[in-house]
Amino acid sequence: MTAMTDLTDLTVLSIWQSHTQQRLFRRLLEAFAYPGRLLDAADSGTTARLAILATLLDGEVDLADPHGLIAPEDGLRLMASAAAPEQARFVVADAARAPDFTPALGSLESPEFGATLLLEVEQLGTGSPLFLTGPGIASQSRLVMQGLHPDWIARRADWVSAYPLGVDIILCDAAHFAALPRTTHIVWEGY
Amino acid sequence: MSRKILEVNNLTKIHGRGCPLCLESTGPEADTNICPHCGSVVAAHGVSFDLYQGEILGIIGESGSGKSTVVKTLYFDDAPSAGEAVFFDEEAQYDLYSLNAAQQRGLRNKRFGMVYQNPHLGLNFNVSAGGNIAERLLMSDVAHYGAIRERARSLLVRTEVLENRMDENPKKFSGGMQQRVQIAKALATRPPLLYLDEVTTGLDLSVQAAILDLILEIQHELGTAMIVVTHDLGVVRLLAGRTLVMKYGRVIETGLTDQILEDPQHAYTQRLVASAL
Amino acid sequence: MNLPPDFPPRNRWGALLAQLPAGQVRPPAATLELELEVVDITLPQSGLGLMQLHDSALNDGFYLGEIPIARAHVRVKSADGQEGEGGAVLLDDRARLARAIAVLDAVLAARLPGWEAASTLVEQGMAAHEQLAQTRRALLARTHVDFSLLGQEEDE
Amino acid sequence: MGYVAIKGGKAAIEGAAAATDMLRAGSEHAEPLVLDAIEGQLRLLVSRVVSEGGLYHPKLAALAIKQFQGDTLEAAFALRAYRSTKPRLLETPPQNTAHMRVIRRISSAFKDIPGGQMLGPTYDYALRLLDLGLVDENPEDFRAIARRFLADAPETELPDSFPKVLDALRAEGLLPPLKPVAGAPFDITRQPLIFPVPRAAALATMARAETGSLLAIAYSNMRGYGDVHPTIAELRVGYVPVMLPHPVTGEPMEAGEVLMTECEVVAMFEGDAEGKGCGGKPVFTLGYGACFGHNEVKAISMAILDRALQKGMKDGAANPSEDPEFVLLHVDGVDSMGFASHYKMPHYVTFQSDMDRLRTTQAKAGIDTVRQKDTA
Amino acid sequence: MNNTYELPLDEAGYAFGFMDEYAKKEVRRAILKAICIPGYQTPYASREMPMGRGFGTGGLQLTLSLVGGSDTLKVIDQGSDDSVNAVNLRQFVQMTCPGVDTTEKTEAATLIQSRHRIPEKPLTEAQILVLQVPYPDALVVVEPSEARRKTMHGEADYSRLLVKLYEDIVKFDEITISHRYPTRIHGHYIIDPSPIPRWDVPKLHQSKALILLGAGREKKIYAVPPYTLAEPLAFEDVVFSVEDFRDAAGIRRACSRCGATDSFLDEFSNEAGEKIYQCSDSAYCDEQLARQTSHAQTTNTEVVA
Amino acid sequence: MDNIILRVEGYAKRFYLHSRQRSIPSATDVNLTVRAGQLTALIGPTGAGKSSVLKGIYRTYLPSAGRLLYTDAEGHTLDLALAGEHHILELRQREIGFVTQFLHCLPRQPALDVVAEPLLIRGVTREAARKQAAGLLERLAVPQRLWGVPPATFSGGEKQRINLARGLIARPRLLLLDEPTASLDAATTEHVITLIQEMKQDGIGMIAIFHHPALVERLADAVAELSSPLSSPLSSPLASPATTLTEETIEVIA
Repeated sequence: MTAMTDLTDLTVLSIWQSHTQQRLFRRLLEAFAYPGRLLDAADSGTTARLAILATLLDGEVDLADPHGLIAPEDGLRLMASAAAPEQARFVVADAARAPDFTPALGSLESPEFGATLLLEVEQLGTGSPLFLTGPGIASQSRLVMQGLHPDWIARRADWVSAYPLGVDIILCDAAHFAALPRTTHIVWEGY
Repeated sequence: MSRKILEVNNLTKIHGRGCPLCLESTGPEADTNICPHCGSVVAAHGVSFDLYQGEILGIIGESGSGKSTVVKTLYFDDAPSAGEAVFFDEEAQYDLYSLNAAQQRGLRNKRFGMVYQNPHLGLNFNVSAGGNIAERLLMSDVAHYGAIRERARSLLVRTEVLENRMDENPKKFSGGMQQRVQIAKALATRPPLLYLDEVTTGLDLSVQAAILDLILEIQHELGTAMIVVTHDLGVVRLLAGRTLVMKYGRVIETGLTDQILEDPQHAYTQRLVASAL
Repeated sequence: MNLPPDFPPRNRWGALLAQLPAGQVRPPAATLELELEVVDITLPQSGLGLMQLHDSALNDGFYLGEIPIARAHVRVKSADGQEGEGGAVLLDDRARLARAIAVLDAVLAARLPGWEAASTLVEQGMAAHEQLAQTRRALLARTHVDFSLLGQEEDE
Repeated sequence: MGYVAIKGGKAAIEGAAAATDMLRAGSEHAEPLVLDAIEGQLRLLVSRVVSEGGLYHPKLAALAIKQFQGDTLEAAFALRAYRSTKPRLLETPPQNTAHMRVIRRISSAFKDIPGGQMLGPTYDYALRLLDLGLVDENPEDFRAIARRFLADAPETELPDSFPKVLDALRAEGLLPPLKPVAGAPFDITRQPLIFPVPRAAALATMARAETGSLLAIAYSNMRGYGDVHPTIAELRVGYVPVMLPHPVTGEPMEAGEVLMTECEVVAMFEGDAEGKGCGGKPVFTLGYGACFGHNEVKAISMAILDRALQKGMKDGAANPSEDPEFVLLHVDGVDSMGFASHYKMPHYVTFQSDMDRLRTTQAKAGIDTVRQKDTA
Repeated sequence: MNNTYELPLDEAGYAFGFMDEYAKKEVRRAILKAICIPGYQTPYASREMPMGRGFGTGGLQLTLSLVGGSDTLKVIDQGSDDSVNAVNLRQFVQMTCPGVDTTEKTEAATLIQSRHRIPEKPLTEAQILVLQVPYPDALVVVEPSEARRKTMHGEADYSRLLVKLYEDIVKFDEITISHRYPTRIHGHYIIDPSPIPRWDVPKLHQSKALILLGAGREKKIYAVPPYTLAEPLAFEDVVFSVEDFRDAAGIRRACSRCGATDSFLDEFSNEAGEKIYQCSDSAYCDEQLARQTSHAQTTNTEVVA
Repeated sequence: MDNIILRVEGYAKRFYLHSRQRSIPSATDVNLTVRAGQLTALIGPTGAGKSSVLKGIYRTYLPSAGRLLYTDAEGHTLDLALAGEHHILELRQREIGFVTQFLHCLPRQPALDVVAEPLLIRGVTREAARKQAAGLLERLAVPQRLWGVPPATFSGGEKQRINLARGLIARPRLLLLDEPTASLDAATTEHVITLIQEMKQDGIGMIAIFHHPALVERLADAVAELSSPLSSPLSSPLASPATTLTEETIEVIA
């Protein structure tokens, strides 16, 4: 642990820099604009999870971490206040576990208060496919992954059933990510 | 036997913050609908009834009886404090108060119609008579201008509004004519369920009669189920097969309309009927 | 090693030092820095603060607007191993000035070598402040409406 | 109708900047304005700019006034834009205006208020006669003015700060009790105004509103489009010490002071349906106004509108000055001047599109449009 | 602040992208939600920019929150890169974002900020279009209260807007909306697509590029994501139509400069008082001209019946 | 064979007047049966509650005691005193008709349509319904010039014929007749008698109150005599004219 300290500090520094965050945001933007497209967070020098959170969070928003995925020192740097997964604007969760909460879905007047879920899967790019249609997708796109508990797909279908209410999901593994806005229609053959 | 279209169970509406004593301190026995403890108004409580396809149900009572509250709640103008209402549509059934606002709007626009006593509530006075009808059609995904014009025209003809006044603003119309436009608007989407809230109150007698007549004709032609809210026994006598009598927010009597008028059971109803002599 | 009894308390030092031109404050602080080891606990920053008030009618909190803020927080160590912490938050946007005042604050609070220079500066600041207060008092004194006198005249 | 192709814009705007600068310089014999002179001699102008800019930075305000040649809207605007570049370091704890180092303090409700009435620097009783003596002044004249003033000041023991008039009324039970302190107020610089908004948002919006807009809407209320009929309980101008935790000790330390104007108005009492205000009895209603700098008209206007808006939020707006949406969305100088100015921008494309519709509609209506000469 | 305060000339200077990083973060979060809820006007805490509200501050905040070292920026106003406002904004970005390239060529840009026009040249997936919006809400013409408009949007209650269209036809036998044409996105929200002419509205539909719209004064950001349904309001029998550039004889006018007959034209008068028509999109016009010189042939003016 | 369609057992009706806090009897212990194709006449002195029986069966009155066992077209027997309101409305529409001395109808409808209406409600086409209505009106000697006119302005006799035609046209299974010929001339009365006889042949069961004993003689298959009159008013002490508006409106519209 001690031997790693210097290195960790260096890499962490990169993601806290504005230029790194700008680059990563542009990829997040691409992920949301083209749902299912697999993007790379490797050059942020840390995990995709932390890179995404560092890019999106600050003291103005809150974050729920029901599965304790975030190291305390990173939590401090993110500055987001802690909240219950039912209320938080951002929720980070282990996708291998079945969802045991209902995130904020927003209101008809303010659907943007529907949460953004960051779900960490084992691996993106191999495994069983989700077939996606909807805005941002020319005809159909295919997102392949391992380690997503099937309940997420079923519960999400519920959560997004009364559009414009809903949740927006970012799936990530160690180094990659893809987004599933609430408008994306998902067909999962494995389910 | 015809199909049930609406089932209302224990509908309750309290204006104000309410307290545990509200219900026991109000109603016909207490001779008030205002809770003496907290000042809340128990506008309606424990209202239950069924409505069948094509049937006209009358709700009669004086002002403050809660009769308008019932239809306003069913039409989503007001949210109930408690109770449920289930609408049985052709294929689906809807628990009205568990729907979200958009779903409620959908039903309100496509499956229900409302005619208010005050035409300002039912009509948009910024647009023409035809535009008022068009509004409901447009919200039901009718996207053909010509078809909308045609439907608006035929509805206005049916409700005896002169066709050549279709593009005029209803602001300029007489009260009776405004009610006709309201009826035409309410009927635009051929709703199976129509609410009529004191639609003839304040109109000249002759105009009243013509409007009531129109309503009956429409019921015969379209088989629309209706809830008619009125303080006028003559109106329920003419229109309603069954009638609920309300006082201070409670239903005190319900029955076939001729029975309510000729053999009223409750002291209040007897007084009401006698006073109409 | 003692300050006079009427010497202002530490929570006024910053404001009093800020009464002086920066050119009068920064050189002594810079001189002290030559002898001392100064570590920034947080980097000196300048930016904005949101100023909150409670309205005196109903006591609702609200933000009146923004004010410039410069702040610094340092640890100072003397050659003989003595240590002190100092800080400054100023209604100002000169981070370097804030840092200079933080150094003076540390030195004076911990009586590190050279603290006398800092105490002199505070006293000079106090004098500047007194002059300002004098002017303001004059504004009031010359415009005071004496209703009690009016009242007496009416009585007569 | 003369259309101009949009070419050569770059040179033109560079020229425009040079042109304004040239006029600012006037001639080579002109004396450049010194920021201190602006800050001291145009202090009421600086006051407007700091309050409308929403940033208490008199020096930058003076710079902005100089740069934008005295246009308050533009100068306030420049302060606002400056704000966007700066990180937010902190929010202060609630500051207490009871500690204000007062330079002016009056009440129109009572003649003898605890601590007394001090007119301070005011033009209220000034004869608006132009003083030709000011045409030619020199630095020596200035020094003499200051000397004379200080020499003539009587020796009195005056405190730094004074009690609030409202506290006396409140102690008598004539006012509603103070609300318990709630959580963090609404931050209009970060949160969009989505109505209904809390009173904190209204106060913050008005505190940086454009003085004239605020005055106009408040005036409409005074003139009959409203019912506030205020009495000024207290109007004070002075310097509020800003207390922030010392980085080391955490004790409040004075970070500096802010010149501000504060006004409390008392308006007609009302009984209210739910619990009748205070302990069942009717009480006066209040309005509060405050802003950076010395700007009394703004503080009074704000206090009146605060009272009007409270009524509107409670009972629904009966006139524009009681409608939070109407008032709060239309008093910001930067927003409104920006929008009014933007009409000067080219709208060739939209106008082209407008003409297309009009011609088509005219053609349908059978109006014989004048045939156009055509080169195509 | 006190009498002795001096401006810290030694500590001045602007950060990359002018806005502070927290402000950018907020804009970025709003952008993502805007994409997730196509056409929804996502509120955000708009910051003051150093140009007037109405001069593109909403678009500028989007651009400054998006732009990075690898971007090539194009700024246009009324279709032109050389219009005063475009020049002004471009210079501002160049000043505050060192390292960002700028271009006038549509195809070379990764980021395009525009006022009132969408370039004629079809955009690609590698591009983002930022439109400046003065009035984001299509419902404002029928409902002044924002609170009520939010409810109407949420419930997709556009009846009053649709009726306005109906009444328009009743009165004029024609839809008279010229620009700001209300357009329904992804079957739910109706947007005011910035004051682009009707000519550009079809370009929103199934666009390959992400389109972001920013209203600074109104503090709203909304989006038309790529490959998304964008339907201008109309009736089956009274259809949406783009501007008509035909002359009295029914012939499609051509640009007097490059001869193009498939572009939006600006109309103006020459010294002799004659009407002249030229491409509004100056980059497109230049490209047509360049192609003609390289092929040494002139384009035929197509005749549209 | 048992072709009883209605059996009334121990019917009684009392009105409780809250305002006077007293109970007023209207009919007591009425027993009768009606068979398909037969007419049961109700006789008894004025005030014995003859109308009260008819109204009890039609449920215009809520019976105070007794059973009103009705066997419907599908052979199910139910107690009309207890049946649900929707059920009663259903029966009124399809099986049980009531010809009273008063005519309630849409004010602006021409006589022909007033008569045809029950058929229309049952789904008969307008043309066929009008044809049948015309036939009936002809047989009841309603002059053809009146067919297209709303009945509001008709004389009492004319109104009664319209009312009768309307009651008869639907061919209910059980028809309640309350003095159907009260204001008719002899010739028209004869037409009515013929019609009633025809309906009997069609299997319609009837209960009738006749103002003239001779009619009972000619038409009744069974007679139910109500016991001695009680000190009761002629009809419901509560009955509201409630038609005030309606009657008036009819005048206005006509």
